[in-house]
Amino acid sequence: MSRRLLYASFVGEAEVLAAVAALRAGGHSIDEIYAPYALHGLDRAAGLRRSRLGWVCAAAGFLGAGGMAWFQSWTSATSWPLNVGGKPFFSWPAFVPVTFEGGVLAAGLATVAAFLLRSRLYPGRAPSPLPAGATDDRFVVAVVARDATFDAQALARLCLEHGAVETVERVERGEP
Amino acid sequence: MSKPPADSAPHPDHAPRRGFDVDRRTFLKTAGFAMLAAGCARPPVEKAIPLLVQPEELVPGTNLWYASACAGCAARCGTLVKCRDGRPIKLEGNPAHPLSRGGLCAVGQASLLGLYDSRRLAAPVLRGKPVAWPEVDVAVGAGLHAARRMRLLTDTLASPTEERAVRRFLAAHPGARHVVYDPLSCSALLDAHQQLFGLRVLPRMRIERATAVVAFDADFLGTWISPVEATAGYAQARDLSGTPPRLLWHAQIESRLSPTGARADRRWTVLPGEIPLALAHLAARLLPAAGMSLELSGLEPSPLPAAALDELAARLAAARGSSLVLCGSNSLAAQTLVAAINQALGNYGRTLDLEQPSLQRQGDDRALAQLIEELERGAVDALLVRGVNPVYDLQQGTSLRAALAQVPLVVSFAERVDETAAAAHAVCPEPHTLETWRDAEPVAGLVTVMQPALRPLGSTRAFCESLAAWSGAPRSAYEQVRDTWREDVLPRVPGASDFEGFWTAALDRGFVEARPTPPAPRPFDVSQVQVARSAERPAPGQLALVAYPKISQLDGRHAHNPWLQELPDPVSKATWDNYAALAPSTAAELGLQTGDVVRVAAAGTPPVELPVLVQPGQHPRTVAVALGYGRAGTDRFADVGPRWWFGKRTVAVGGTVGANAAPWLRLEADGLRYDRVAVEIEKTGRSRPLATTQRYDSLDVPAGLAPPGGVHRPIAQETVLAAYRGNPRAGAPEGEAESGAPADLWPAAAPGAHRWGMAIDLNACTGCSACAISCQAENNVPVVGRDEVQREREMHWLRLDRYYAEGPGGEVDVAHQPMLCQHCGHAPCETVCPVLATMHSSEGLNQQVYNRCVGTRYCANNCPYKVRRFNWFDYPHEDPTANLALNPDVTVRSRGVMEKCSLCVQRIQAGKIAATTRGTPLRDGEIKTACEQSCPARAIVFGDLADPQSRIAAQARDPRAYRALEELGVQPSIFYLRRVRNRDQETT
Amino acid sequence: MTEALFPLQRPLIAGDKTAADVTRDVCRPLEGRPTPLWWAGFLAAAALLGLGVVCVGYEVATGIGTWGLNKTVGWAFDITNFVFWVGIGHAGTLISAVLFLLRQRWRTSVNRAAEAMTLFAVMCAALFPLIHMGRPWFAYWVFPYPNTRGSLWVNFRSPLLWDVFAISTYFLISLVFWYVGLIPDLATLRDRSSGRRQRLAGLFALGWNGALSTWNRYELVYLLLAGLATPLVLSVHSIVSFDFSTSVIPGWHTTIFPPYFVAGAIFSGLGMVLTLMLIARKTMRLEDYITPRHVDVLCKLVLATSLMVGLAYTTEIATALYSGNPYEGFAFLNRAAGPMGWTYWIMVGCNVAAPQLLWSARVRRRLGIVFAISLLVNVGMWFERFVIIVTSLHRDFLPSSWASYSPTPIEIGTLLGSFGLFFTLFLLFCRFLPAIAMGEVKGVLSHGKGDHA
Amino acid sequence: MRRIVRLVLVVALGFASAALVPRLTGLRLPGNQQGYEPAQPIAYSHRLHAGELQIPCLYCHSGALRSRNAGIPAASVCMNCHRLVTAARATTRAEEKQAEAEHRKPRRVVAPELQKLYDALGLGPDLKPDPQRTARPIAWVRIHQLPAFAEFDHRPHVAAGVACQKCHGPIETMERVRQFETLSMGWCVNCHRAGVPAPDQPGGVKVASTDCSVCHH
Repeated sequence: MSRRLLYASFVGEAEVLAAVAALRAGGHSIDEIYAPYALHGLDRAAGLRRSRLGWVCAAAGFLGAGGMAWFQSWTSATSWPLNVGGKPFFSWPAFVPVTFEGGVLAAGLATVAAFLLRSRLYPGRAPSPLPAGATDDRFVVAVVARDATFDAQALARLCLEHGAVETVERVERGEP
Repeated sequence: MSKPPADSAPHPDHAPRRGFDVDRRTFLKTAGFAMLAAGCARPPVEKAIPLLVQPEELVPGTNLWYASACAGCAARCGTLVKCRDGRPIKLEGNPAHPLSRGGLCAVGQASLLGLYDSRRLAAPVLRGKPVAWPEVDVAVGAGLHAARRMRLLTDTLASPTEERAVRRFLAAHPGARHVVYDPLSCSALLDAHQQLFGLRVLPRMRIERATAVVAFDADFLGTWISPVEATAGYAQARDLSGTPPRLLWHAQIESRLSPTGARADRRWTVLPGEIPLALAHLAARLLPAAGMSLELSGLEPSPLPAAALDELAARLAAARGSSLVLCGSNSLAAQTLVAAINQALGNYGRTLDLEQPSLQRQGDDRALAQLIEELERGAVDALLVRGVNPVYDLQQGTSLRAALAQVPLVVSFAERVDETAAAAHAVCPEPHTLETWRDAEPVAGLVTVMQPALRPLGSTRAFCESLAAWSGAPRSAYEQVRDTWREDVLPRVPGASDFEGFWTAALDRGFVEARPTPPAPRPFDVSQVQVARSAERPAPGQLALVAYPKISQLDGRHAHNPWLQELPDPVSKATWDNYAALAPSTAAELGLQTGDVVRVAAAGTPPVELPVLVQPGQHPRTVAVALGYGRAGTDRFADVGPRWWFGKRTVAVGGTVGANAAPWLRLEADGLRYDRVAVEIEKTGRSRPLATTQRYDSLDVPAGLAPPGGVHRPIAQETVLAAYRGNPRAGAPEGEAESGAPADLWPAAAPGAHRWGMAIDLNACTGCSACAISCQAENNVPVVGRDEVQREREMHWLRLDRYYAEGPGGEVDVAHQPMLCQHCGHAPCETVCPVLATMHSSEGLNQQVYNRCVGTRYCANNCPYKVRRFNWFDYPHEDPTANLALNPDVTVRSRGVMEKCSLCVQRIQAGKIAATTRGTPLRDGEIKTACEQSCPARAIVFGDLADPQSRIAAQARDPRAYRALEELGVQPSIFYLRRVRNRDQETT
Repeated sequence: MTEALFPLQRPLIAGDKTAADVTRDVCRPLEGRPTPLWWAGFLAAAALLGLGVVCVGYEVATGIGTWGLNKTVGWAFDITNFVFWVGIGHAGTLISAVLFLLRQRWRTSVNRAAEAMTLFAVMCAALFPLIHMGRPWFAYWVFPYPNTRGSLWVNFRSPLLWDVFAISTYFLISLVFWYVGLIPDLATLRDRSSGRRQRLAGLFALGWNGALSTWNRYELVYLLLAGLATPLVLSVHSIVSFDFSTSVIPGWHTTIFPPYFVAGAIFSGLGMVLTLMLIARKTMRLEDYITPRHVDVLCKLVLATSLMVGLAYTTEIATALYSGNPYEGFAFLNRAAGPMGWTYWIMVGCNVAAPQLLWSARVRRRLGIVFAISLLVNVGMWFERFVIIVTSLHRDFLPSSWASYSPTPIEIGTLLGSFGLFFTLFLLFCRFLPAIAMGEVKGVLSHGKGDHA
Repeated sequence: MRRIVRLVLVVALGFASAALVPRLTGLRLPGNQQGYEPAQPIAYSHRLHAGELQIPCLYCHSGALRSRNAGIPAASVCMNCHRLVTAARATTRAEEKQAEAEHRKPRRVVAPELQKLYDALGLGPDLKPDPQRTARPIAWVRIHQLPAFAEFDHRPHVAAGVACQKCHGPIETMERVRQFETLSMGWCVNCHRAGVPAPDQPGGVKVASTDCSVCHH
């Protein structure tokens, strides 16, 4: 099926915040907001929830650390115990640094990997067509038509009132 | 890494390779760089070539031992030659031999390398062209036939067979005379006994029987007559752990600091020209008491302080019959006085043996002087030179070369074209001692057989063979030795009848005890004693010069031996050079410091330029220069060591290692003198840094960097007899706990089958460095060259640290400490290696795995003893002949890996395997490390600390035992036994 | 008026920029032709790099003997350079991560370049442990991989092995951190360019379109990475310091090393950031973004860390002398008054004395002087490592083994080469990637303009 | 969460494959000569001598008892038998038959491979040393070669009762000798760990030392 979308571009931070508030108040459904930089408060205005990537980070971290700790003690105390400088085979204090590094490495890489996967960012992905300047200095609010009562003109007017510099109406051919 | 393949191939140079031709090392490198690529490549094809017909006694890969004797010097110590797959790879002292008693000095150890010297003559040379033997025989034969006045000039033979060959040769050539001289002459000592006892022999020193020794300029532990024998006796006479404990008192009066002087309990310095006078004063104090009437009035004032003379006299008198006065000076006056003193003290027959005298020096300098005069007069028709190098080692060298040109026939037996052979018409090279049959009688009644260990590498011919050939009765050395033993030796051996049995036994044992030949001495004739009433002293502004032999070079006959060239002098620690040693005060006066080049000029000789070495403990008005340097052909070492962009050559092409000091010798009426009364020293303004292996000489940290009062590091600990009597642990640093196990954070590692350890008795060690060379030979330690030593990269696994300290009467005290890997129980080096290339064995060894090492050098940094050695370059092993000396049991290390003392783990392995195969447990002392085995003083004991009965365990319990830097808690396995100086009170 | 009352409320970016201006200014150097100044710098750097390649090549082919090391001094330039570069590598992460956590918004102008600097510095650092090996072709043995030796693993008790893990982790995390921050800017670059640059930027922008939901996650990820990088940055230099502090050598065996090294690392890092910022500001006409205020803040940090380092110097001497351990005491006296004392005084002069000038605000405003001081700090910190390593080693326990050390031309060439590598990479970065984080700068444009302050 | 599990699995798989692949596939690491089976100058058959004729290994390789090298026997050892045995039984039998038929003394038949041995020793047709011919040793191609830094000694292994086949494989079945084992360090070490049945106590095992210096010095 196909979707009708209205893209409204803003420049000022104040304007976009106000507009988003107004649109949500007007019961319009905002499909997505495209921002050139992270504008604080905008996510709250758009009513987004906090991401759960933190859990990935923690889990990976502990797994990595645990893995390294086990691997070190296994190689030095079980697989082939060797007398190095008269130290005990399981000389755990010596294993702390590598354990820590292992944890940090796993956590960091896993988090970023999860982030890219979750946000479907990957090399060669085509960016969605947007009005010019979306990654330069313009906030673009995309309002999607929920039903037949969708009045693009009225909506555009509303946005322009709130200081949109430009509005575009577009029909998106979604794959069936 | 590569090592001579010890597979069944009898000939150890690398077998031909098929396929793509890379050696394993390059292969592994590429493999490392591109593992997968190399994954489908095969290492090179190696051939294994067995013998066609295998003799019964020869099992490839096992050692064969031959009893022989060392020809490194005239002392002729008994040796055992270790052969592997047909090639000698190690020389060791023969434990049964009365002279060496198992020890062997550095020179003896290193003489092995001379065998594999690719520059030795491989064929006789006639007028500069290599020819076949028959040609030489024709030419020489003709020359000898024409000659009426023929002279045979040799060093001391001390060999029944060779003496016999010489006798026959002289008989066959009327008008021929045999002249003997020793480059390191004892002529005066011999003459003195000729005059006083009617015997021209050296009394054999029995130091082991002495309780007090006073040596005047006699380096008897280092280079004088028979050092290994003397060292063994000396150690025996100072053995505090023996029963009863003994501590010989030793005083040294000398002008330079000799290794022997470094061991003395009391030491005074005098000018070389003052020694006879000093002896006269000592005689004046001792002879009357013995009722010997000798006119000793009108002496110049004594060079020694009266107190010193009193102390000497008192000590000697107290030790009547067990004392010993020695003198290395070649002045007849000095030697007769010494003999008189020893006679007065009743030492003859006790500490000085005339019944079985030493034959190790027989040179007659008067005869030499006469020969030279004849030569200069052109009154010699033929000259045969053997074992000596007059053009090099005599003052008259240059003029002699001219004189030789006048002689119709000059024949040399040198193994290479040396200075004299260069002036000879024919050079008839002798084989190396390990290549031929010889024998020796170093001490009357001790006849030693010297058997070959392999066939001559070149077409050489023994001295006695050449003589026989030219006397018209050609006979092989083997036959000649057997003849001599059958006809001359056998009759002298009581109870021996069947020759073959006797011969086999002799070969097996290496020597026989026979009846001594020399007649009994006649009673002492005091009237023959000469008294020196005055001294020779340099004029103000001049210095007296002393030319002395170095432990590593002696008279220069081993100048072509890289091991010896790179062996640090026990006292100065310098390598690859001789130098003008000056006392610190003198150097300061002249504004000189170590490395400054000076011009040394003496009357009648061209000035010589030498670098200065500031030498504490030397007489301020002397300059000391080592003999044996400046040998022709030593520019062969121009390319020793690595060549790289900023690397310097060891010696300039066409140059020589060091400069020859022989021109300063003087041939006086009573003998060859090794000193010049007056020389002048002149600055050149240039400087040439010496390659020394130790840059800081004291255990006290520099005054500027220490808290007030200074800091002394208790690393080479020592005490004095008085203190030791009171408290056997005297000398330990204050507050050190009575030897208890140090606190330990970790549970002790599970004990293994053994716990290897070593104890080194600093009281016995004389610093002679035999251990260092033995280690080098055993463990394939490379020679790195002068530049690398100067960059402080010498590779010796075992070094002798030498420290100076302020001794009594402002004299210098010297401490020696052999330093090697301490095999710490809690080794700092092991913890830091990232790849486990060094870690601990279950038997307490600190293992270094060369093939695992990646070369981070972290272990060396973290070693408190700095005993680890890094392969900065691929140190050369490119001479295929020299490589035959490599020990196949020890890996040759490649560039970029760390190495260090392994406590001769290859010997430990061999011992354990021998025990397993024979099925009985190891015996204590069955395994000997190379250093322990070669030590003439028996200062080193290796063994199993886990066995409470072992010698090592006993030594570790000795109250003198301590471990260096024990306070670090690294738990070393090497114990040191404190040195005890025979003194009454501690000196500051 | 507000400015006088609330100095912190001053705008961070001068010249009253709009977001569009930011984009334009930052992308300008990337899209135009390189300036002659850039070319000059680049060629100089490349030449140094070439010299370095020759020296390293010769060393690997011939042996470590081509360096001035000896039986006593087993490390000198090699590990000095290693620690020096690792230290430089720390300011980047510090500025982007720690200051981010501390909500220091002024960081936005400098963090991108600082992070790049970190990466390049760590690359230079990682080079030295590799080439200082006697047999670098076996360097892979330091990684624990299953093998046919039994399996023979590695020694996890060796600080050198901790280094291997610390450095590689640090490099990877910094790389990721830097790249994640770069994604939005790459998208900007993509959308305003065409042809090959667009395709290339597009490839690495991963199809970023600034959707708010992605920004939402992005912010969190950035926060998490910053949170990880901060302890990491501390751990890495602590571990580097373990190389020395866990040994037995007097002068190395010191418990204050970890904090001392971290402070030193940050100090040297800030010094290098200052140097680079001042260069970039001039050569790339970024005066409006790297304002005197940024310099001022950095100067204050340099001063602070300099004081920490100075404290460490005095502490270690005091403890050494007070400890009563003769070897320890000697090591430090020898450091200051021994044959190599001059290196010690260079270190003190550059690291402790010179930065004291920064107390004066007038000096902080004189960029010329600041630049000079930043250079001195770099020199001083190199000598600090040299002093610690060489003066401790050359005279340790046994006087018989005391030795001296002097570098060979090969070693000096290698050091220069590492600078060549560093600046070559940095100049390429300035040329082909936005040297300032547009996405973040735009976020702080409004700062100090009344609203949303 | 699933994603992390997957991540861990991937890592584990990587390790496992790195460990197993060399064993399962024919991929050899550098230095591994397993299966090396070069042609030898003389086609000597261990199958015949050790297998059929059951000559004990130590008869020819006596070095294994007395030396670190088992050694390749000297040609003189071969001659102990081949002074008499000059060819396969069948061929000599045939010659004898033929000789009988032709009423003449049988001629000596010499197998071509054995001729190489006699040539090496420089023997004439009468198997006596022939001054005309020069003896030259036989250059066998070495099969079991350890790197120069690994010291192997046969004696303790023989003493411990390790069968030759344990390391050299079923040599008595090999026509041409092949390197049977990898001779890798891991292979040595694992055998040292496992040990051999102890002679003194039944059921006990005597393990060998795994100290580095046992093989590396």
